[in-house]
This record gives sequence, C-alpha cells and structure tokens, in this order.
Amino acid sequence: MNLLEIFLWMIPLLLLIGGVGLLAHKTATWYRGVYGATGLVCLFGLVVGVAGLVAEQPPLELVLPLGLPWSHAHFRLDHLTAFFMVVVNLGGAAASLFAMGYGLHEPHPRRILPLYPCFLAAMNLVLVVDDAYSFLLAWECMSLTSWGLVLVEHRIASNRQAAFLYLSMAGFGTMMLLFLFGVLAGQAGDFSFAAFRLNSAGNVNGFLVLFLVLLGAGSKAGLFPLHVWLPLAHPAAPSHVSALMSGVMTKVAVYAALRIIFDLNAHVQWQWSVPVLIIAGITAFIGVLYAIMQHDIKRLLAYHTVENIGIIFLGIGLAMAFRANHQFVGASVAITAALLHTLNHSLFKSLLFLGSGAVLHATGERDIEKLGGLIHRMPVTAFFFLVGSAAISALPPLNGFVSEWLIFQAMMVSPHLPQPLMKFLIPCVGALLALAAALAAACFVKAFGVTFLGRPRSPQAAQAVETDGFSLSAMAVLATLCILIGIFPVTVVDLLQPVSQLLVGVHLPPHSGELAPFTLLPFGSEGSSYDGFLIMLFMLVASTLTAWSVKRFACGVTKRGDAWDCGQPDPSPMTQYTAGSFSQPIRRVFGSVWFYAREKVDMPLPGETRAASFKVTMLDPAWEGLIAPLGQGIGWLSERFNVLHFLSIRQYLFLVFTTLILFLLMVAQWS
Amino acid sequence: MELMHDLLLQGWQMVLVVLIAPWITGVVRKTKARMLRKQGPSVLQPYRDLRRLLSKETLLAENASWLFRVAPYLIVSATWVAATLVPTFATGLPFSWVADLLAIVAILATARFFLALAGMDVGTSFGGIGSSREMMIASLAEPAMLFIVFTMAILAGTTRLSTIASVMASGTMGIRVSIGLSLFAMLIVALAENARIPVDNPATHLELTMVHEAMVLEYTGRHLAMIEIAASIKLVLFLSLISCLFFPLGMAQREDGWLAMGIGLVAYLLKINALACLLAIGESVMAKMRVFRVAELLSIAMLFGVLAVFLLFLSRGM
Amino acid sequence: MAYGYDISHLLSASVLVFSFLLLFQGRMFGLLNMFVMQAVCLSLTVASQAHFQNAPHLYVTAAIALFFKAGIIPYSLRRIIIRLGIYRDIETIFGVGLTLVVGVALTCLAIMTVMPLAHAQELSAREDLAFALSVILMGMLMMITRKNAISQIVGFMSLENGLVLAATGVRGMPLVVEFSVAFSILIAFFVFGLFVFRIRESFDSVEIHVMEQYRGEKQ
Amino acid sequence: MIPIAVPAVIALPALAAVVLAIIPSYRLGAWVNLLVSTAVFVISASLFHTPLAVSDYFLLDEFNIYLIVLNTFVGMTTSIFSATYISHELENGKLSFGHLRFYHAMYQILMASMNLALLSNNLGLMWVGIELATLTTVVMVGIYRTPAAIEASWKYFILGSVGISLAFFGIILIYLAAQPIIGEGSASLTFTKLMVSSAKMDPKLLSLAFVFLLVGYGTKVGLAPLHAWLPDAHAEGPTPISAVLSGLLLNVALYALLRFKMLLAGNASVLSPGPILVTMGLVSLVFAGIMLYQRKDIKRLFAYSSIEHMGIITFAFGLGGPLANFAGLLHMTMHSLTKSAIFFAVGHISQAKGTQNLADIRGLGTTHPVLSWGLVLGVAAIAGLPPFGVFTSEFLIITTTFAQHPLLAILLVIGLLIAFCALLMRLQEIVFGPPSETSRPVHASLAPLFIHLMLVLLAGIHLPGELAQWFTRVAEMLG
Repeated sequence: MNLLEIFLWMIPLLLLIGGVGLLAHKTATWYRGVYGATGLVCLFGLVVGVAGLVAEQPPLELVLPLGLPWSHAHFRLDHLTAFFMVVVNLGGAAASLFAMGYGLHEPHPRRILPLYPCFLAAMNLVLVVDDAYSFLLAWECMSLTSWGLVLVEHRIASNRQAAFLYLSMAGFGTMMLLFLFGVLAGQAGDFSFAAFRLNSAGNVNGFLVLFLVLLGAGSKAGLFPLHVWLPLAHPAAPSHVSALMSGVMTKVAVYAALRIIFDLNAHVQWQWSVPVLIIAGITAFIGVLYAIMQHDIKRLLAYHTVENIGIIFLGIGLAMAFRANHQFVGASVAITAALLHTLNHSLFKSLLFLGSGAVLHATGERDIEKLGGLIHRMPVTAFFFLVGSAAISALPPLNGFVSEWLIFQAMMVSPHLPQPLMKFLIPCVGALLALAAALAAACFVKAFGVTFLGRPRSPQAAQAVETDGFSLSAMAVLATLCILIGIFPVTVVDLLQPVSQLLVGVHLPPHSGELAPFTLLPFGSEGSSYDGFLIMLFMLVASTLTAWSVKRFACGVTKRGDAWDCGQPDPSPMTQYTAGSFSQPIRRVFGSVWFYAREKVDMPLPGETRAASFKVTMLDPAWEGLIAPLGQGIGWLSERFNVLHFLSIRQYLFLVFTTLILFLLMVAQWS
Repeated sequence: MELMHDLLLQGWQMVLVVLIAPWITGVVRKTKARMLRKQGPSVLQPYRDLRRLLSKETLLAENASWLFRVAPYLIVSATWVAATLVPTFATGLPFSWVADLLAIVAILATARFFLALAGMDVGTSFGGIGSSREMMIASLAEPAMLFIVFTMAILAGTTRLSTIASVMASGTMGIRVSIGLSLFAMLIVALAENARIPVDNPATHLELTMVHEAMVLEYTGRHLAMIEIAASIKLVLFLSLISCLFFPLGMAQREDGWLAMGIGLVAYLLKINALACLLAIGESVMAKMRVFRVAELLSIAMLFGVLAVFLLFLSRGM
Repeated sequence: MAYGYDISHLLSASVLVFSFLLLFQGRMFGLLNMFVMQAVCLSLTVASQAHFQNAPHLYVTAAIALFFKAGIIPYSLRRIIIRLGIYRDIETIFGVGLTLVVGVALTCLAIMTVMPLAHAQELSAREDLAFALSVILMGMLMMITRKNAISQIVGFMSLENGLVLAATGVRGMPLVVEFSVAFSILIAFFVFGLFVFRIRESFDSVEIHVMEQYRGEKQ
Repeated sequence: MIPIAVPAVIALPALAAVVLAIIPSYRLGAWVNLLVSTAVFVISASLFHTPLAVSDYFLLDEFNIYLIVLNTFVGMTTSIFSATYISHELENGKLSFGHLRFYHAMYQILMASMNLALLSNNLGLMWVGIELATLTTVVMVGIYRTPAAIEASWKYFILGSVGISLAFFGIILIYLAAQPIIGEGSASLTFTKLMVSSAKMDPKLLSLAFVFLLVGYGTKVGLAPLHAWLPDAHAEGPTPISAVLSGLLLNVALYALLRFKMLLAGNASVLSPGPILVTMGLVSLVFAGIMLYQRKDIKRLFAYSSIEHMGIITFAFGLGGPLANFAGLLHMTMHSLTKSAIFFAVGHISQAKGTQNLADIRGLGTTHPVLSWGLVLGVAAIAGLPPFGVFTSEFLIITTTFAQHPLLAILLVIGLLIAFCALLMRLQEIVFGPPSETSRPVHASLAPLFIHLMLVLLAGIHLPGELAQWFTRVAEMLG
C-alpha cells in the first residue's frame, strides 16, 4: 500500500463515522467517540500529508472503477495535494478535538454528528481526485454537507437565508467549474486531469479558464464580489464547523485555483495576473474594512477570511506574473508566500473561531457589544485568542507576519517585471495590502478589546466561566503552531519548496543557516532577510532586562483603586468605548465611500424628554450592485411570468396553436 | 573573538538608544520651550521624570487585567528591539539582517497593538478613544510607509536597512526627486507614528484631542515610566531611521576600526539632535489638526510615496 | 380514374368550405347544422375514396362519420343546448370578420407549407393535404376563438374531420377505421364529460371561464 | 422471433385490469396490483436475457429494452407506495371503495398502454398506446371529483386531445412520405422498415410531419409552451399517478418523439430537428425555472420541475452527438427515478400535513425526520447536486455544450441556476424552520422512496458499465 491508497481509506472511514454519527445515542460518550474518531482519522491524514510532502517521489496515481464508466475515478497524490492534506487535516484534527468538549454543549449535537465527518471526507476527497467528474462530485459534496451544517440551527431565519445564499452561490460556482472543465476537456470529452494537462498545451483559451476559475473557485473562496454568502454562512454553523469552513474549506478552494491555474494550464501569461491582482487587492481591502464594521464576533472573523483570501490570491497573482515573465525566484517567493499564508490562515482563523465558540458557549452571545471583561473570567481562552489576534494582524514574531512579509518581498522585486502595467499595479496593490494589514490590526484591537477587555456589558458576560479542557487544548495546539511557525518559518518554507517546484517550476534553495539557523533568506544571503527566532530572542532578552531593571530600581508596591479616567470615572459599563464607537473613525474615513455609510444622529434639545438615537446605515457594494438586483430581477420576472399559470384553456390552446403556426411558417420558409 | 566583537557592538547600540532616548525627548521639549520664549525644563528633565515615576507606587484600576500589567514590558521590549536593529552610527551591524525595514515597522506595530489593547483594558471611555484613533492613524500611515519602503527597495535592491544605508551613503544615487518625496512622506509618517503635532499633541491632556495620552491615561508609576521610555525610544528610532535612510553621512562600516566607529557615533548624535531640534521647530510652527483631517495629511504622505515610486521607474528607465 | 379523383377532390373542398361557414356561424343551432353538413360532406368524401381506391373498409369510416358526427353527437349537443337554454349568440374573442380573415390566412399557410412538397406526390394528393391541413387549423382556430364549451367540441370535431380527410385521402393508409373509432370514443368522452359536469352541478354553466375559477392554485 | 415476454408485459396488466375491476376488497386489490406489477417487472427484466427481436407490430431493440424495464420497475415501486397511500385516502374519506377498484384497474391499464407504446414497432400502435395512457390518466386525475380536479382533468383532456390529433396528422404525413417507397399498407407505418428507407423519403414531407409530431407529442412531454396541462394534472390527481406521470408517461412521450428524430436523422436533407429541440428545451427549462418561484402548491412545484427536466433532456437530445445523447438518456432515467421518489415523499408529506399548500408545510424536519431526509436527498438529487445521478448527466451536458456552443451552455446554466435556487428556497421552507401546527403521523412505506434514491446515488458514484454501454449504443442510434 502506498501513501495514496492509505489516504484513500480515510474517506470511507470518515463516511462510516458519519454513519455512526447518524445512529449516535444522546450521550456524551457517543459524541466524544464520534468526534474523537474523526479527529484521529484527521491526525492520520495529517501524518500522511506530511509524509507526502517530505517524500521525494513522483506523484502517486491510482484509478478506481468509480464514476463515469469510460474514464473512471482518477486519484493522484503530489506535493500540492500533500500540502493541502496537511492544512485540511490539521484544521480537522483541531476542530475535532475542540468539538470533543464544545460539541457536547451544542443545543442539537445530533444534527452535526452525521454531517461533520462527511464534510471532512469530502474536503479530503477534493484534494486527491484527478479527474473533473470526481472533482466536482467531491466539491459539491463538500458544499452540500456544509450546507447541512449551516442549517443546524435552522429555526433561526437568518441562518436559513444564509444557507440558501450559500448553496445558491455554491451551485453557481460549480456551474462555472463545469464550464471550465468543458473548456479544458475540449471536444474529446476526456475528463481526466492528465488529459487536461495535455490539452492545455494546445489551443485552450487560457484567459477564459482563468476567468472561470475566479468565478468558480473564487466564489467558494470568497473573492469579491462573490464573497457575500461567506460572512453569512460561516458564522451560522456551529463554531467548530465555522472554523473548518473558514479555516479549511476556503483553502480547498485555493487548492482548486492553484491546481487549475498552475497545474492544468500549461502556459500562464502575465496579463492573466492583472485581474487576479486587482480582485485580490479589493477583496483584501474590502474584507477587512467590512470586518471592522461588524459587531458579531463570528461574522467579523468571517469577513477576515475574505480579507485573507484576498492576500492569498495576491500571492497567487504575483506568482503568475513572475512565472509568465520567467522570473522564477519572484514566482517561487510569491507562491511560497501564498502557500504559507494558506497554512497560517487556516491555523489562526481556526483558532479564532474556536475561541469565539468558547465565548459563545460561555456567554451565549455573539454580539461583542454585550461582552467585555472576559479576560478575567476566561483567562486561558483570552490568551489563546490574543495569540490568534496578533497572528492574524501580521505582527512579528508570529506566523501571519512571515507570510505577509514574503508577499511584500515578492512585490519588492516586481519592478523587474518588463511590463509597465505590472510595475505600476503591484505597488498599488501592495499599498492595499499594507492598508489591509494595518486595518486588520485595528480590527483585532477592537475584537479582542471589546470582547475580553474592559468591563462586562451584560450579566452573561459577567458570569461567564472558562471553557472545558478539550476546547482549551485544541486552541493551545493551534496557538502553539502559530507561534512556532512565526519563530521557525524556515522549516515550513523549506517544506513548501516541492510544492513551489510543482506549481511554478522552480524552488528556493534550501536554507543552509548561512547567517543564522532560522533566518529567512528568500533572495540569498545578500537579499532581504527576516529572523523570527532572533527577534523573539531579542524581545525576550529586552523584556528580561526591562523586568530586571524595573525590579531592581523601581518601587514594587502595587495598589488597586478606581480607574482615573481624567477624574470622572463612571461606574456604569455602558460608558465604555463600544465596538461601534471604536470603528467610527475608520468608518468615517473609508466607509462613506465604500459602503455608503451614513450616520443619523438624533439629539434632543435640552428640555426634551425623548431618548436620543444614533443610527448607522451601510450598504455592501457587492450586495447592492450584484446580488440584490439579481434577486429582484428574478422576482420581477417570475411575477410577470406567473400570469401564464392562470390562463384559460382557450388561451393555452392558443399557445399550442401559435407554436404550431410558428413551426409551420418555419417549415414553409425553410422549403 | 569575532562573535564577541559583534555582540559588543550590538550591545552597545542597544544600550545607546536607551541612554539617549530621554535626552532627545528633553531636547525636543527644551527647544519647543525656547521657541515659545520660555525657559523650559532642563534637557535632563526626562531622566528625572523617569526616576520619579519609578520610585512611585503603582496604582492599578480595579479591573485591570494581566494584559494591562504585561503590556508595558512588551511595548518597551518591542520598541527597544526595533530601535536596536536600525543602523545608528554604523551600517552592517552583526544582527542587522535579523529584521528589515518591513519587519521593523511591523515590530513597532506589535508594540502599538498592545498599547491600544492596554488602552481598552480598564474599560474607560478615554482609553477607547485613544486606541480607536491610534489604530486609525496607524492604518493610514502604513501604506505610506510601504511606498517609502518600495522606493528604498528599488534603489537598493533589498529592504535590508544596512544595505540601504550603505547604498545611500555610497553616493551613487545622487540626489533624486524620489528621495526627496519619500523623505517628505517619511517625515509625515514619523510625525503620525510618534504622536507629534499636527497629528497629536504629546503635551496636552485636553480630553477630546488626545490620542496617545488617552491610551496611557490609566498607567501609573513604573508602568508609566516604561510607556514613557518606550515613546522616547520610538522617537529615537524614527530619527535614526530618517538619518540612516536620507542622511547616511559618516556612518561607519562593521569592519571599520574604533576610530571610524567613534566618528560615526559623533555624526549620529549630531544628526539626531539636529533632527530633534527641527522637529521641535516644526511642531512649534504648526497647529494641531482635527482628528479627521489627519486622514488627509496621511493621504498626502501616501501620494508622495506613490509619486516617488513612479518617478523612480521613470528616472531609472525601468 | 382521374374523374374519380375530381369528385372526391370536389367533396373535400366542400368540407373546407363548411369549415369557413362554421367559423362564420354566430348561433348555436346554426353551428350544429353547419357541422352536420360538414360531416355529411366528409362521409361522402370518404365513401367516394372507398369507391375509387377500392378500399371497402373506408366505407366503415364513412358510416361512422355519418352516424356519429352527423347523427348522435349533434343530437346530444342539441339536447344539452335545449336543457341549458343557451340559444344565445356565440361569444367570440375577435369579431367574426377578423376570425374569417385569420381563417383565410391559415388556408394560405396550409397551401404554402404543402406546396413545396416533392413532385413525386400526386397533385391531387397535395391539394387534399392542403385542404385537410386547413380544416385542421381552422378547427383549432375555432376552439380558440369560441368561449363556449359546445362550440369547442364542434371545433375539435371539425379538426378531427380534417384528420379523417387526410387519412382517407392517402392511398392504403392502414388502421383508418380503428382511428376513426378511437376518435369517436374520444369525442364521446367529450360529450360525456360535459354531461357529467353538468349533471354533477359542479359548474353552473358551460362557459369555460366559469370552470377556470376552480383552479387549484389561486392567483 | 419476438419473445413471449413482450406481449406478456402488455397483456398481463391488461388482464389484471379486468380482474381488479371486479375484486371488491380494496386491500386484496392493492395486493393484486402490487403482485401484478412485480410480476410484470420480473418478466420485463427477463427480456435482458433474450435476444433483441423485431416483428411487424413489436420491436425490442436497445432503445426500448431499458426503458421498459425502468417503466415496469417504477410501476412496481409506485404500486407499493400506492397501496399505503390509497388506504390513507380511504381513511380520509377522500375516496370510496368503488373508486379504489376503478383506480387499481386504471393503474394497470395505464401500465399496459405505456408498455404498448414502448414496445410497438408500428406508429399506429404506439399512438394508440400513448393516447390510451393519456385518457387513463385524464380519468385518474379527475378521480377526487373536486372542482379543481375536474378542471385539471378537463384541461388535460382538451389539450391532450388536440395533441393526439396533431400527432396523428403527423403520422399520416409520415405514411404519405413512406408510401411511395415502401408501398401501401401497414408496412409503411413500421418503424424498422421506415428507418431503412428514410433516406429516400421526401425530406419536406418528413419535416412537416416532424413538426406535427413535435407539437403533438411535445404536448405530452410537457415542453413549454405546450405544458399547460402538466402542473394541474400533477397537482390534483392522486400522488401515485403524479409519480407515474412525471416518472414514466413523460418519458414514454419523449421516447416516441426520439423515435421520430431517429427517423429524421436517417435523411440527410431533412429539416434538422436539433435546433428546434434545443430551443424548446431551453425555453422549457428557463420558463419552468422562473415559474417555480411563485408556486404555492407542493405538487405543482415539482410538476414544474418536471417540465424543467424535460427541457434539459430535450436540449441534450437536440444537441446530439454521442456524449449529449448519452447524457440525455441518463438524465431521462435519473429524472424518472428521482422525480417519482420525490412524489412518493410529497405524497406522504401532503398526507402528514393534510395539505398541499406550501405555506402550511413548514418545519418538516422537526416533525418527520426520516421523511424529510428523503425529501432533502430527493430534491438535492433533482437539483443536480452530487453524488446523485442527475449530476452526472448535467455534468456531461454542460461540459459538452460549453465546448461546442458556449452561448447555449450559458443559457442552459442560467436556467439551471434559476431552477436550482427556486427548489432550494422551497426545500428550506418545507423542511427547516419552526414546524407548522397541523401534522399527523403517517404510517407509510418509505421503502420505494429510499430504493429509488439509492439507485440514483449508485448511478452518481458508479455508473454500471452495462448501463453505460447500453446508453452509448442508443446514443449512437440517435445520432
């Protein structure tokens, strides 16, 4: 049995666990058992993934007599697949571990149990299949199972709407992928990826392929303007599933994009990178901007997923531009950055979603305006959430910074691209990325500050208790990985090089520890460099020194007293800065243009007794410009056409008659 | 031996930035006072302030959390590390490759992140105001900073600071419009990052105009001392950055002997003192802006950054 | 033989003429009378075809046409009309004039479609086909333009007359008798259905639009 | 030599109809119905082991052998469903004992006539089969005698009759075209003989004939704008009949249409039926998709969905070529299984909730979990989601269309998406959310529902090689 065969056994195993989940009794043991088994299988998949990534061997292939009878189901395990196996199964294992505790507190655990392992199975399957039919099959199963998971709390109307929008968009994406495979298959009708690789060398319209990838995989990943479903659907699912959807499923979409753009398409042209870069830049920017405006913690996180997908696609776009111009180092740096960010995002986004799940469980609230002060009640969760927040805000020495740094480094060499358009475009996109990173930091100061710091804004928040050990250990694993990758990025970057070789045809030389063992040197020892480990070390030294000197020289007495607050402390927690007021400056600066944000202040004059009011209205450009008109258009059409359901028999006969006359005219004309 | 030399050199710079930080703050204050025809406190007053703060008891608000107490250490260490990695009197310091310009900016962002969180910890309205505005200003300063980095990277082919400084010092660049534009942008960014007029007024505690001061309102005693020193170090850092990027005169090389190092040190001290004076003069002649005007100021910085990059394509014939 | 064709040809043309007259009729009994005339013409045509084609089974068809369409059905319809007391003018959608114009246009269309058929077909067969097609189209036209269920049945029967005309006009068409039986059953169904609905008092009228109020899904 | 099983699958149900008409006990009637249906299925399945054969009146070739098995299979499962369904209607007082005798007899006549239409080698016989089936269903649709049911069946009847007549005229024209070549008599109406000599026939006459056949049989298929009878007939009759209508009768009518398409394909200079079919298919698909949004009745909803799928299938056959034809055949099979499964579920639902009104069917997932799993899976399947077989055919249709005619593919996909969203929206309303108040337990056999879904699922995951070979051969025949 080779790795691929071993890996493939995971799929029926997970499905089997799903079947067991269907029959599970209402006891904690059963729940733990199902989640634990799922987690173990994922862990196993993780091991296989790492083994596949490390192994220096040609891609493994396998054909099973499934699917379409003339082409069968093809499976293939190469380094790209192996890398994404790691991403998927790491997220899966962590979420399962979390769910061993959290899953018990869910109001309807038995609705999740059968679908959860199947969802993971579908995601894993997407990665290994090597023909269009099986790919779409797995792809849609992934949508379908996650749709079921979004609907777990189906009595809430907004969840149902989210689920509807989600599956509709998923359907749209699948159709686009169908087109795409239609293009790649050409007239021959051979749907195996191997045939696509051959075909694409011929006269396949590459731009069309790219366009369809952006629509098909992009809608799943959450690229602007097809992201509208994402911030609605991801938060609606139970938190561990949200973690999977945001942290992992969007990565499967990235996988699809990478596979199609770089692997199934023989020739990448530089022009293709232009739409990718523009869309990615806008996605990153608008995602984070919208996130800042959110008060629902899970929705905020979901919008950040949109942002990070933008960042990943920036890396992809850069890689395309460099590869098309045969600037292979740049391409390799860019693709490494995209891959690393994929991994990083899956880690910290899962971590944050799990943290939000813990908060949700402890307080029953997702609205951060009703939270506050949780750092006292849930110190451990708060710490892990802080790690996640810092990581997603791209702060050194954590992992989020490393990948963004690599992307910036790739951008720094973009002036070497021969096309003037690229020279001008990439710095602008870079500015958007910088803006997005800074805004992300602002957003997480808000998210963490309002949720965990300050004073509790509701009784639920005041009475929260720390979450259970399983949940905490899942978060601990992810937080540790965030820190480790931040400190030792070199190891991961070196691991990613086979994937880079596969995608852009070159890889960065392995880091030899020329300057120091853990220095990241994408352009060789003379080029730009970054060493997270030493920064961490220096910061440790500096803070130790500081601490020592403070201990040595300062007065050690610490007293507790009322807050100062310029001498006018107000005991009511309502006087604290809220999430809405925190985001107000940024909303004023950016929101009025992008979201048509309008503030409506109603301040009673002195002497009037009515309450003052403050209202903010915002519109989502993608929603207002795309989804809403579409929905209205179909509604309008259906109302107009509905008359046809209420005609009289005579009128129906008239329709038949007219059809006949038309055909007769046609025949007369044709003769 | 080599290693000892390296460590010593790096250690010296580490100590240096801390040592001169209060001094520079003192110089700025003194100059501003003189500009206003006031006597002003001594240049050494910041040192005394620190000692006074350290000797005082620390008063924590009732619901201040562990984060509030940890944050000052983190802020100091992050700022300190960042400042250590910026070339001051010599380029090519042994650990100069640890962090490039981007990473230094990001390390400062880490410090700011925790400062803003600390501002929100006690749960007062002023803390929130400060954090919110600080993050808004930072988010606008960052893209402008990126364009400066871009300009430098195009000129030097890397974002590693010591290489940039050597390239700039070598004089092969000549004087370019792009460099001037990015200097201008850099100045604005530096003003914004260090909470100076016209973006913020470090001297005021007038409620509605505070940004930085509002965040640290609840800090007392040793914690406040650390916040203060961190702010001073950050000022030194930015002055060093400007001097190393735009005026790399007299900077020593790693291999140079003690004499060159000495000259570099003197040159460095002169440069940053001069810059501090210039800063004070600038602050005196400008008025503080309304918070939302800051966005416009920073967009101008960004615009200059963009122009700098694009002009560079033109002038280098790329 | 040519002479024989001329006769049947003439007869089938008269069927078409009666189709026009059906369209023209404004009163119930007049409509039924016209239809009886058409059915008689049809059975004569069929009989002549039976004679000239030497196809005795067509006599059966002729007999069925005569017996059924010129006899039983009009009689039952007349009974219904009397029982329901609907002697009124028949409501048409457009005016009679316009209906006739459309009828002429349909005849032209029928000729246009049949005209280019291959020359291998005998000329008279082509013309017969054109007549039959016109009768069919006009039958449909009648079903569309009349609001009353009885005139719809008459329209359908007229349509079916066209079919019989076409089927018998072709040499050696098998199963014609069976077809005419099947169609007769179909029409009986129609009439029976009408009786049933009337008897069960589900509908108070044979005006079709009244029945449409009972649509399962209300607008 | 025609195997004895061929006349048997026609005669046995016909005989059974007579028997059923005189059996007084409805329970016994239901059992006999079930037994006969099973026996017919077994007999038809045995046809797989007999060689293909042709006679003057019957034809057993690759095209119809599978359809006949499908037909009898769905007939069998529907009779299982029908047994429990009908007894529930009896308890409700919606039907009387007399009605049930009539119902069971009619059911067998319907099966016999459809089998006749499928197996006949003679245009006339096929016509008779289809018309008989139409008339039978007309009667069954009106069986509840409610005004709405009578309206529906009256409409079905009138439109059906016009369709019958037009199709008959088409047959006369075919005969007219064939007669100079093959000669007089029934030989000129025999498919196999027509096929041989279609190249020599007058192409214009053939084209004219096809137009009439298209409008005539197209009415039976339910292609827009000839579809008007379909939604109401599905909604107002007993649900087993809706299942048979959607699952089988539409297929049979389409089969007839395809036979004529094959005939035309043999003649090079004839009017190409492809574009016409493609247009009608697209119109039906988009139109039905749009109509789905305003539906207030659960059975009408799925009836429109049948129109939509007939549109897809017609589109595929119109497109032609081995892959598209393959997909069309597969889609025919899958739609037949899935849609009848959905109607099984819908039947139970409307009994459980006591209404067909969508607004009153809410939160089924809470009250009837197993049933709603069935419905969710069924709708997911019919909406073209994997891993169900409908997805397989849509996959093939869209990919092949996009490679050849991108514009058509875009239109197709727009229609599919419109329909998909509508079905999804309604499904969520039915299954999820807080439950509506009235609901009763249903004691019904869900076995047919899940058997069908299993088969559809199996086809999605692994399409059996024999089936694929059969489809491929027929696809070649269709040209």
